[in-house]
Amino acid sequence: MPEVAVRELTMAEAVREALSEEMRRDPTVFIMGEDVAEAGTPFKVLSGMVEEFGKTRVIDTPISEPGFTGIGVGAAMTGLRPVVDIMFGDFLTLVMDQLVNQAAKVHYMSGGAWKVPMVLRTTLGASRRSAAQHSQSLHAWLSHVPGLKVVLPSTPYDAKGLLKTAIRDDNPVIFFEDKMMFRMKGPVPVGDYTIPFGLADIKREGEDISIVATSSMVQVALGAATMLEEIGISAEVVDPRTTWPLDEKTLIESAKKTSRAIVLDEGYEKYGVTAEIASVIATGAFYDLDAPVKRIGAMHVPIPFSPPLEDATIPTEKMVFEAARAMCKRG
Amino acid sequence: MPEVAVRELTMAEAVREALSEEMRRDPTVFIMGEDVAEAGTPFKVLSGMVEEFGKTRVIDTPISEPGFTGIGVGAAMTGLRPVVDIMFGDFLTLVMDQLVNQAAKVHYMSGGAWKVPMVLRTTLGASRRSAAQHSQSLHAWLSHVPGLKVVLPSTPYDAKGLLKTAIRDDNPVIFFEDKMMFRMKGPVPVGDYTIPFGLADIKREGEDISIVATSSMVQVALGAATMLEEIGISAEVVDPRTTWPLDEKTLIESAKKTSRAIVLDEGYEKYGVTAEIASVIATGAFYDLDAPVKRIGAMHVPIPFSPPLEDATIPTEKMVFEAARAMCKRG
Amino acid sequence: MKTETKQTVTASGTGSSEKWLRMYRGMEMIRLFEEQVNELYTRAVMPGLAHLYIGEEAVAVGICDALHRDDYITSTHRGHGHCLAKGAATDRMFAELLGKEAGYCRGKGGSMHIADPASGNLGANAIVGGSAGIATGAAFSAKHRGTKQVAVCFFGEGALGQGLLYEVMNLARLWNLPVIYVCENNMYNEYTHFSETTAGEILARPAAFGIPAESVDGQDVRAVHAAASHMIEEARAGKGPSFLLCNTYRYHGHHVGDVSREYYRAKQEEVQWKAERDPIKVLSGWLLGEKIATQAQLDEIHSQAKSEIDAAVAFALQAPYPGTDQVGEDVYA
Amino acid sequence: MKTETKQTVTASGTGSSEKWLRMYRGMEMIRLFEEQVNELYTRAVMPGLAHLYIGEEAVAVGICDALHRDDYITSTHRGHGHCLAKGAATDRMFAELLGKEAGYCRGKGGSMHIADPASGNLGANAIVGGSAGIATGAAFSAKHRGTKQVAVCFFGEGALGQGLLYEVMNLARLWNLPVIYVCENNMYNEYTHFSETTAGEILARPAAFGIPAESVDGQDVRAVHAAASHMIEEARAGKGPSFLLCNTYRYHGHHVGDVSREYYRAKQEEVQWKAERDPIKVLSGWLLGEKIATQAQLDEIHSQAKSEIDAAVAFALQAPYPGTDQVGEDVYA
Ligand SMILES: Cc1ncc(C[n+]2csc(CCOP(=O)(O)OP(=O)(O)O)c2C)c(N)n1
Ligand SMILES: Cc1ncc(C[n+]2csc(CCOP(=O)(O)OP(=O)(O)O)c2C)c(N)n1
Ligand SMILES: [Mg+2]
Ligand SMILES: [Mg+2]
Repeated sequence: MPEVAVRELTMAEAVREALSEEMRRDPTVFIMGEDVAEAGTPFKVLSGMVEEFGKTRVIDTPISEPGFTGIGVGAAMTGLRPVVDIMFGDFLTLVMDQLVNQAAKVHYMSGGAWKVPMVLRTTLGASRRSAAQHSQSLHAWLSHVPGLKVVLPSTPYDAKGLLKTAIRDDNPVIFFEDKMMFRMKGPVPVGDYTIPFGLADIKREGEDISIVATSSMVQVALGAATMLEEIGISAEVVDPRTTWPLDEKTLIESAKKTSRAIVLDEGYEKYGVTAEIASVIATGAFYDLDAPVKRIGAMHVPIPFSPPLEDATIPTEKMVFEAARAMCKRG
Repeated sequence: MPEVAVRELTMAEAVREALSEEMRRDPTVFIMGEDVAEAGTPFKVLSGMVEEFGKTRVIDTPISEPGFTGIGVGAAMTGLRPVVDIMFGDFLTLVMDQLVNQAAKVHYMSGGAWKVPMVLRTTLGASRRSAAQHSQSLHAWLSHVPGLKVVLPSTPYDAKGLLKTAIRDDNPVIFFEDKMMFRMKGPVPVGDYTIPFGLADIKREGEDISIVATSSMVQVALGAATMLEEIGISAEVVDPRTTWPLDEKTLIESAKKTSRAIVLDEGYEKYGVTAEIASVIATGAFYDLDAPVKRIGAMHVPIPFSPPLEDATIPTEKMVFEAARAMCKRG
Repeated sequence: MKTETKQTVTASGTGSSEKWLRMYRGMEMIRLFEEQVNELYTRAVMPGLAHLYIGEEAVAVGICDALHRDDYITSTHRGHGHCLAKGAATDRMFAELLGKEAGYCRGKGGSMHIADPASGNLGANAIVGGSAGIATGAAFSAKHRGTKQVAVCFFGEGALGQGLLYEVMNLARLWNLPVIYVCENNMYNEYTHFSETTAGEILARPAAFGIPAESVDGQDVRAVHAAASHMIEEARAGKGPSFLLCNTYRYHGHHVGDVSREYYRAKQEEVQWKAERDPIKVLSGWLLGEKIATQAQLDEIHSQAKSEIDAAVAFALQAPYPGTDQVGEDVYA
Repeated sequence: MKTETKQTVTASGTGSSEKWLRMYRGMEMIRLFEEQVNELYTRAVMPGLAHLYIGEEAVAVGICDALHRDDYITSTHRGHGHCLAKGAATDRMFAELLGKEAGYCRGKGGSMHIADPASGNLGANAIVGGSAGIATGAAFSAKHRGTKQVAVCFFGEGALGQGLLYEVMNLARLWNLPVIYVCENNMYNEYTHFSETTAGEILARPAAFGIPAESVDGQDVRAVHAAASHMIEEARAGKGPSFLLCNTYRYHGHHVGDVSREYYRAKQEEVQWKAERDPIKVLSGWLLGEKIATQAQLDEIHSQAKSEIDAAVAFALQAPYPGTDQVGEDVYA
């Protein structure tokens, strides 16, 4: 971390600070989405920004996700740096064509002639009792698509630095924010810093087992690590921070060191991010692993509304703790 | 296989026969899509069907994939069994909301009150020099979504039996046909038979290495197996046939038996179907594997137009052969 | 405790007094239901959020009273009114809102996904505009099966931003499907005035696809009912789709948590709508003026409705949550 | 070998003779280019498929001649005409169609994805309607940056089926963006007549969003040019979007492989369009009738164009394929 003043900010504040600083720095950056201006989004992440930057740079749109995402692509190709706000990650379903068939492919299809420096900010995460259409974590889909980069900050510090990198990147970047983390506080330096993509961060060092966790699940992993410590198991928590590019090396080295790995992600477990990461580790650390890599993701059900049911579908500290304990006994 | 007359049919003919037999059997089945009627689709898969079933059951639509997929969902909820035709799998990007937020979740969100017995037929597969927007294999996305079933036939026999199962299933089923396989011939029994979902098929038995392959890649795997035989390596080729439900048991048993596994799929390799299957095998056969599971999928690039470039992005028999040889040497 | 209103079709807005009293009761029931929802939320008994329909009752009631029980509707995130008006029971609705097993969706759907096959409710939908295809598909199915059912697609004016709507309107006209698109224009897409999101003339949009379109005072249940009855008859007679624009207003916030609203709409605007254009008052004024009902009758309806709601809430509060063993059920049929 | 036509804006369809001869040349060039494409396909030299623009030349040429070089266009699967008319060079285009490294996209795009920043071509698009957002976004960008550029979105009438178009038309009107939506109605969505896919009146659709809309004889380059010039001026003057419906016809199949077409359209229809409404004949008839040009001049244009095309084909045929080491380049900028 750079040697500057550091305050405690919430995740929402860190995101807002990154956006504001970038908009001050670069007049081509603008924000577009539903209720982003006076309302500052339903999560109030952008509160105050329209007051500073005006309605030509913080722009309310109709409820037309494909339309304004497409406009973002065209604007990005022609000299601007749009930050497109998709209120809930569940609505990515509506913009897959603009994102996948257009934004992700323009640079390649044109043989490098055009580029699409666009950021799409959206959410992931359940447990808000918002039911099946407002709770999904669909980042695995985007990670599957060549031409996109996918960012999953887990702390205010990471959020600010990664978002700045995203805005300065010349490619379409999908930036996922966990809805439940907007109020989580953490230290954030004043002023400018960036965090490179493709660089995992070891959130906690340990010796006995590696827990690779993304976004919201990093806190769950850290909680589990604390519980494990009490029974004498030392867990390392590794946060890839970007699923594409993926820092395979750091993940593999951690697993080699500890000889055991759990992969934890809030998306659906099947054909999800845990599959890629577990497979990378199982291959890369093949000769060092003492146990199969354990994957923990969301249950293979649409996310239910009822609180006891919803809670049963999401990975918990307890689940991670139990899994780690079982693996370490065996190893 | 049932003991009835068996003819050689192309994949296209097998699909058409399954649809026709089901439409004769059940008046609630109908087909809807672009250029499905007189044109019989651009691939001519449905040629002759409008002549038999008329324009009220083989229905040309405007170029409105989200619209007619949504109509399919509503029709399926209210007493019909639509077969929705999405001309190219690349256009799934346009129907993700209707498929994922609606079709896949209706049954669950309504606590079982409504159901969506709909089949969505579409394509996968590259190598037609159709470039980045007409060549993708996006089945990993759908396999990730609870509430959907995903079918990938690799032979005319499987296509007929699996499509019948799909039409009779009370859930939304995504049925992927490889564009390059429509003219491939194979034995198909006359009359009715179904193939259960979630049952892998061993396309070739072997002892030294398991090649798990899907759809178009089954032929590639079989070709590689023939080459391997010549150098004394006996490869088993396992076709899961459905990625969801997935017959984990058969895949794991094969890998346990041979102690080595390659997973081969035409989708993008990263965060794709190979990740899930490789991870399942790496875990399930952990104590039996002599080498890491090897994944082979499409290169992480948008699919290029130029023939030599396109060919470089798709798994080939040679690549599989080399990978298998290297693994067997080492084991 | 059941609110399964009798559903009869009448030719126009000049039906019997029984009908108007039924609609009066329907609107009262929605109002009281929603007030309880707000209360449950405020008491932190209700999980998640809810979008209140208060102020818009005449739309759901005026339209659903013109439908048969087996006609279809699709609904929105602001769906309690549609659900009740189409004939759902208050007890199972409250149970669903609280995530209880006795709810319409076994607690799995919640406020934004209530569905009820018995009353033809294909479900509320939390994707804005997301049900336009489903409603049109139900109309397709009705026509295909020859059942004479019709489908009503309720949506807010915010859904006019979604391309899907235009795709299915085109299809409904081409295929002459018995579907009525009902746009509830309450003037706000969440926190943004619809004039900032809606170019041109709303009615010109369906008209461009050849769909007859009409606008109506959404606060006057009789006007809504008359217009809807006509459109439903046309649909049933095989004449295809229509579009009904209902001008209305939500009294509360976008959702129960949206309490400081002055940055997007003036208090005065709210006060005025409530005072001058309240759908329940508009109808009661007419009922009393025409001597179709006495104040005592209306009071009786109110208190009956209140008792039903109270009992329904009590039922839902004591009803058990689903067991976690149920979480994996209903993923596949 | 370059076809970078001079691009000047004129106030109406009554420009100088030079201009009309330039447009004549532009149409000839497209026609000859496309005939070569068909030939290359038939000789199995061209990978994949191509969608020929022959018959529709007046649309691309009439519109692009009214644009500045730095104005933007987006194009479709049937995009060679737009690309040439906007100023791309034939040699690099043929190279792209053959998948050669010298092509506009280094062989990575092919026929359906040709793009050229130098002439403002944001790219052909193989998703029907898929570029409507991009064109509108380019117009947004031009307005935001204050450059006075305009954007033209070319699409076939089949794209009227895609909801995205309505979403962005709404936005273009709300935000007053300098974009012209050009609908090329060649009467067929692949193998289906547009009357089976298009309800209501096409022009009423943009009009419903408050967008001025006009239809024009797409076989008359002067009519197209006049209408487009007006719309482009309006856009440049800050008056926002317009919609131009060009009625036209494709002479060949949907793509080069679509040769047996009688099941979806009568031979007689094709014969008639070619005989009576050919855009090149329409213009040459006028040029000769008005004595703006002599037959010898036109013949000279033709043979010059022919030589250029022949040289371009020869160039492309001998050009090398990209090395497979290039496959991983250009995924990320
Ligand atoms: C596709 C989609 N985009 C955004 C949202 C978030 N959202 C929920 S309700 C709403 C506003 C809807 O306005 P309107 O359609 O007018 O309905 P109202 O709430 O006024 O009844 C928005 C933007 C959503 N649920 N779905
Ligand atoms: C979203 C999408 N759906 C379907 C297709 C397949 N397709 C390619 S061209 C075409 C017909 C297009 O018709 P129109 O827009 O009128 O253009 P034209 O070919 O007549 O120039 C179709 C259906 C596609 N490319 N994209
Ligand atoms: Mg509204
Ligand atoms: Mg056309």
